[in-house]
Amino acid sequence: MAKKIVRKVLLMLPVLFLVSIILFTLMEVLPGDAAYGLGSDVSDEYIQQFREEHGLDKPAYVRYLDWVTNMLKGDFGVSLISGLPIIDRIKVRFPVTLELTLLSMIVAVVIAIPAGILSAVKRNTLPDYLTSVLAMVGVTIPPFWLGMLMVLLFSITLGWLPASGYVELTESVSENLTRMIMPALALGTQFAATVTRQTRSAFLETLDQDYIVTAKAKGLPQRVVIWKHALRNALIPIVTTIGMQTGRLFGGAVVIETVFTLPGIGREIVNSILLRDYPVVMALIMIVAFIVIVINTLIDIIHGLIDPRISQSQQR
Amino acid sequence: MKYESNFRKTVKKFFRRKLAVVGLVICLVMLFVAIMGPSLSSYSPSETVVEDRYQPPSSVHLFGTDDLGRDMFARILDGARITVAVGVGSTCIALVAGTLLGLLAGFFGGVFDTVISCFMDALWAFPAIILALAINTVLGPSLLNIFIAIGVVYIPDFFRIVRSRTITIRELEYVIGARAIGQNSISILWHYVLPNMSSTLIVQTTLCCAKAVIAEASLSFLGLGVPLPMASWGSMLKSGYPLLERAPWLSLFPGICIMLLVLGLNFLGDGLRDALDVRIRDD
Amino acid sequence: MKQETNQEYLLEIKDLTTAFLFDGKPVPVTVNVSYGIKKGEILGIVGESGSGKSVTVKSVLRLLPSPPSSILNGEIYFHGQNLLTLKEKEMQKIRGNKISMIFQEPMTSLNPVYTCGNQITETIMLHQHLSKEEALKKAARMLDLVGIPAPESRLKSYPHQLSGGMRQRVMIAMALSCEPELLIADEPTTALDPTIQAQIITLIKELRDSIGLSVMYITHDLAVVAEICDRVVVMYAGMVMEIAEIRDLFHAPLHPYTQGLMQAMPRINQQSEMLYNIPGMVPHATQMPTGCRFQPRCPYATEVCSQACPELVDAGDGHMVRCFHYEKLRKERVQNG
Amino acid sequence: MKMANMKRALAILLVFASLFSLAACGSGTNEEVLATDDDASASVESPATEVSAAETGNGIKRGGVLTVAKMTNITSLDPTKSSSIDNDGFVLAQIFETLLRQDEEGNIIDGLAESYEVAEDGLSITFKLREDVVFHDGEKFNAEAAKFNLDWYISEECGHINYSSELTYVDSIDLIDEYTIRMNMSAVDASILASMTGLCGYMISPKTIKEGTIATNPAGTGAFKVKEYVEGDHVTLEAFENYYRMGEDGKPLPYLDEVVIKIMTDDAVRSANLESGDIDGVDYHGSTNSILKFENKEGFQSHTVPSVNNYFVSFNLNNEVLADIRVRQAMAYAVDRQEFIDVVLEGYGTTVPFVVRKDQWYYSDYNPYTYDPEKAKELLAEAGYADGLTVKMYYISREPDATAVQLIQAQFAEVGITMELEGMDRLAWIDLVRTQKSGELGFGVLANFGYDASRQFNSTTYYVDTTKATRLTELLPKTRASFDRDERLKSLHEYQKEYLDNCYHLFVGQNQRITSYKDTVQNVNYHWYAVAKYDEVWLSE
Repeated sequence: MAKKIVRKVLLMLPVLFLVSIILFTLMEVLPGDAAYGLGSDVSDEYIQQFREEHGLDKPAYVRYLDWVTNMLKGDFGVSLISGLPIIDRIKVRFPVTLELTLLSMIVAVVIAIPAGILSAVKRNTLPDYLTSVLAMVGVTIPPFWLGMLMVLLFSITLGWLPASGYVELTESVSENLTRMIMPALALGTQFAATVTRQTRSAFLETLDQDYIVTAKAKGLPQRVVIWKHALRNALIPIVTTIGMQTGRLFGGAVVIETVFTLPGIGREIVNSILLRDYPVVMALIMIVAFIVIVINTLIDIIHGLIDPRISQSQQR
Repeated sequence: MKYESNFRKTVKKFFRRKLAVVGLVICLVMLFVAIMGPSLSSYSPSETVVEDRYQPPSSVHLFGTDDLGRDMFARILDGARITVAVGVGSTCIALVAGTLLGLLAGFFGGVFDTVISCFMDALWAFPAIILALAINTVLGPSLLNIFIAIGVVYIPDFFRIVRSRTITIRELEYVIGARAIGQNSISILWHYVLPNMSSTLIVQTTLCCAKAVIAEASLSFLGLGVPLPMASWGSMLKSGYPLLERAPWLSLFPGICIMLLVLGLNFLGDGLRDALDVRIRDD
Repeated sequence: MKQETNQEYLLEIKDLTTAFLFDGKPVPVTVNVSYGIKKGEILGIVGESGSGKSVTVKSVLRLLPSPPSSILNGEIYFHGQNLLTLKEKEMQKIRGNKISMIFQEPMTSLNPVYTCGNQITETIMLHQHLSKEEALKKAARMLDLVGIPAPESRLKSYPHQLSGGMRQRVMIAMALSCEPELLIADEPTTALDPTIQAQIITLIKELRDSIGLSVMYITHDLAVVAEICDRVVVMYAGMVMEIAEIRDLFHAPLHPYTQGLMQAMPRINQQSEMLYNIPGMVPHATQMPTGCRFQPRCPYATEVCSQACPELVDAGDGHMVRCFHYEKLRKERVQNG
Repeated sequence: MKMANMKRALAILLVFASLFSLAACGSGTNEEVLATDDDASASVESPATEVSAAETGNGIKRGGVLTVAKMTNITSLDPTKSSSIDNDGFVLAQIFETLLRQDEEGNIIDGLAESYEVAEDGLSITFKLREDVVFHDGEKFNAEAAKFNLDWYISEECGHINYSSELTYVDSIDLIDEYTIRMNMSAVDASILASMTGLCGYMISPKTIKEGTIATNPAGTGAFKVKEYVEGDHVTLEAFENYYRMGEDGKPLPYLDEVVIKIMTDDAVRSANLESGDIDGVDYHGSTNSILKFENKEGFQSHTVPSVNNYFVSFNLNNEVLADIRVRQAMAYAVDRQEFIDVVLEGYGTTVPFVVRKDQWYYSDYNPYTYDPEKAKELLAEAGYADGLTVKMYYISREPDATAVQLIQAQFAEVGITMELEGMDRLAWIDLVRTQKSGELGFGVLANFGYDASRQFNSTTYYVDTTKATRLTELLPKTRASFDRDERLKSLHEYQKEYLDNCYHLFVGQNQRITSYKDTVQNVNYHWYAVAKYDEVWLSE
């Protein structure tokens, strides 16, 4: 098992390297220049000075090498536009996106998996229809629209929840949570819907297996048959879906952070791309990519733990 | 039991599922609307009539009019063409590229496989919207570029599925048998491996169309969806939002259309998955 | 249908009719199945696939999922209790404890993600309330009993690490871990190759002799029946056609279907190239013929066979048969020896 | 099994219906907002109610937090790092103060300098500074501090081209006494006084300049100091206890405890937050939809921000078709500017010939181009395009630009010009149109902060290839060459005439920036360069 984990971790490095290459070429090819980002009434001389000051006129591969060496030294560099170190921005923004994604994952998993199991076990009954309907709606509604409808309903019409803003968890838990409910639900809905549907089909398939009949023939109560024998086998495809979805979650966070004005990484990445502030874009996307890769590796490891067959056979 | 061709049995299984049929109907209607486009309505989608702006849905204007007095029903029809095109276009790109790479990587393995897999993992690690946003900005907004921008995001999905299926199929006897009788690799892939995963691919394609439609809507929320004179349902959704109080129909109708299309695609996808899955008995 | 005194039977099935849903309508798959098994007896249940033999035995432990399947009528008596009316809680106390079952596919009958030890001790602790250590010790003893080498280490291994034969032995160990009175074996050796098949059969026979286990052995293989069974129930198209001692079944089969089965079995010294097979196919549950269900394929079928369905009658010292012409057929066989 | 599916489909439709009825009814609560569209095109004069006169003396309540949302990202809290008023002026104006100020008519009045005196030859200006001013970090504001600031602005080390371009003619600063300094000029520059009321006039605490910590903890002399700054998200400002200006109740300004300025780039999100009460006001509305929403909405007040966006069409003079002035003029005649105001800006705008607002002292109504399609056709025929012409327009894919270009496309079609459209993201557009690399027409916007005429006119050359318009570069310095207003006016009008005659840009119209605040926000006024002043604002609840 350990050998497999080491191999997976080692594989992360080339992937991260490739991410940085793709990222850098994308930013290089973007038309327009960070200098213009400062404002439309910027004089030509200032643009020239700005380029020299930030070494933008150096050839691309030189800039890339500088960036990589700094990155390895842990120096995330400085934003082109504001000149402030990017690490401060990350310290403030990363916890927000992390909390948003974790919350929506928890909201999703805590709701989705039991709902999926319930509708699989009680197939073709009312709870089954209700869950499948909600899951279907969850998948079809575009997240940003769901968020905006929620703002319209809960903030404007009913006035129960604030429409924007963020309060650190350390400052006041209640304030933080009231501001995070809607974003977490808006982001989590699509995630929950997919996980529910996946859980339901995984469970239906598992309950058809022979070893479930054996378990029943051994006189085990229904509860044990489901929560011990069926769950662990069904978890394998469920965990894969959760893994695949987390990658998409960060993408979704970008939109939700804009709808609810949360100071997260997603929104900052969009702004920085539009302003061509490439050091910020590179730093933030590398972090997000790193997290997604770590999560994928974790998912593979969890796979190995759940399913002994995998740790033996060398399935990539 | 008289012998039924496998195809007819699948079709019969498909049509026994009510929801799958509903899904198929919705998709066919959407396709028809997309192909016919604004010609279905007497108004032209871009004709601005300043006097009758913000008219609620009436017999004259089925879906009301927008802030420039354009007939919403015509715009929805026009939007249908663009939204369906984005859904289908980007899915084709993802399908072709993902499947091709998946087959090659899965079948040949070795260094080629590791390199492509790393590249795909790298693409995968990018937050989806950001990749689409960056590609869209680089290539500049045009319909084709939107296809590419959204398509590239879903290539890893197809790649992973095709690759893992190819690895399992490659070990099966009849593939080894085919190789034994001197078939070259390409024809093996084409005749033996690909048909074997056709059912999963069909299901994945329908579901990917649904995801692409929603991805386009999110992109247009960030202001980088389909270039503005063109309006997909997603961009209508966004531009109609501030007017939700003043003219709710501007945002609600595109929203309902998107949800209906995605719903149809999902029902179709589920129906196909059950119908094509040999294991599921027809209870 | 008078039945002998049923105290003699350990378990008795009376007029069991189970149905499955086809296009939403329940269609009977087994009709008025009645037979019983004595203590310490190995009862063979023979029939082509689709004859309803495994549906019947699964109904004994009520393992069939309720939406598609349903029990229309009939009782199953075990120690005087009707299993069909027991509450689920009581039924769970019987399953794996008093009556246990092994299945056909060893590859998929064990849970792939738990060790064999875990799956065996689970039953022991459930029914015999032993502590983990004692359960493990007992499990090891059981594995040893079924002939698995190095039982302690085998407890820790996962099902996919064992061969088909090994897994079937683990299934048997698991089934017998709580000393059940009755073992239902649903085609346990079909999926195994002959050498392993022989070992499993001898194992079951030894268990029957050593711990007085009664076994319901379901198979379609007459050679196995000859090897292991005391008495045999022949089933066809969901109905019991003949019940006979092993000797009578092979030497004086009364029912034309049983005779057909006997002829279809290849003999070592058989000269003719063409193997005999019974013409036609088993009809689908929804297209059952009227009268005797075998009459379309029966060489001796007459008018009456297609009008009414014969009763299962006693043709002498417990040899039951469901055929109008068995008496006539028996005389002809005796004449031409 | 079949019945089950039917039940599932019905349940789905039920959920949809309930989801939308909730949303729809949610939106339809206040009926009177659905104003019919006739008053939308109300006359320009009173599109928004004027601010009620400040309550006198005792009515004022102190304390409270004002939360405001602004549209564009803050580039930096360091004035020398910021190059655009639009992005950062909104925040910097609350923290820093300038040497001089301007009143509504644009006359230069006192600021941190009580008075100023221009020498006879116009080559030196003496500033008499206030003696009761302190920086946020406790440093004293005196002549030495002022000299330090100005020396730094013109120094190589600060190198902020924007400053130096405005301060090109400033030679040196002399220290006269503890509260007097003299600025020596190498040439007469009338706009230096205006510069002293803008970015170049900000007085920053010398301590922070020396330590180079301006961006992280800026220290000015303004009514608020920085409490917290999360880049790209929000700035929290708190009242500066020993601010030298007094309020109506005799105690030091400001009345508010704190001001929170949030960045919300999305207009729909911003108006949702205003409606839900999460924010008390916005810098200005990003779309006419939001203006209409809050125009006469109960509980809100709207007023005009003294700053405008000038929408224009730029011409790439290197393109041989557009090099012909008749083609450019034909296009200028082909555009119906009033329809642009009515349709695209829904009445919230004015048709002006150039970039100057009607209320500014250097406004001139010299306008050679009115809507005249016939003349446009004649000119086109003259230029040899009688049977039509095809051009391509590049624009930024956002509102109102996208709607505007479609309108212009329709109007050009009437005179035989077929126009292809290509939208792109803002920086890609600037890169293309500004460097005149390729492309023919560009649709863009120039913000007019109006704090200095010459600087304002200078921005009209950003999207013109000045090598093809040398006359402009000669006229520009003249517009600032004399302190005498009438003389400046002459050269300013001359510049406008030269510009319009050569039709370097086609000016389509000006939209007023409209903002809305809750009724509880009293006494919002504006700095001369279009930025809200919160030092005299108080909350009635």
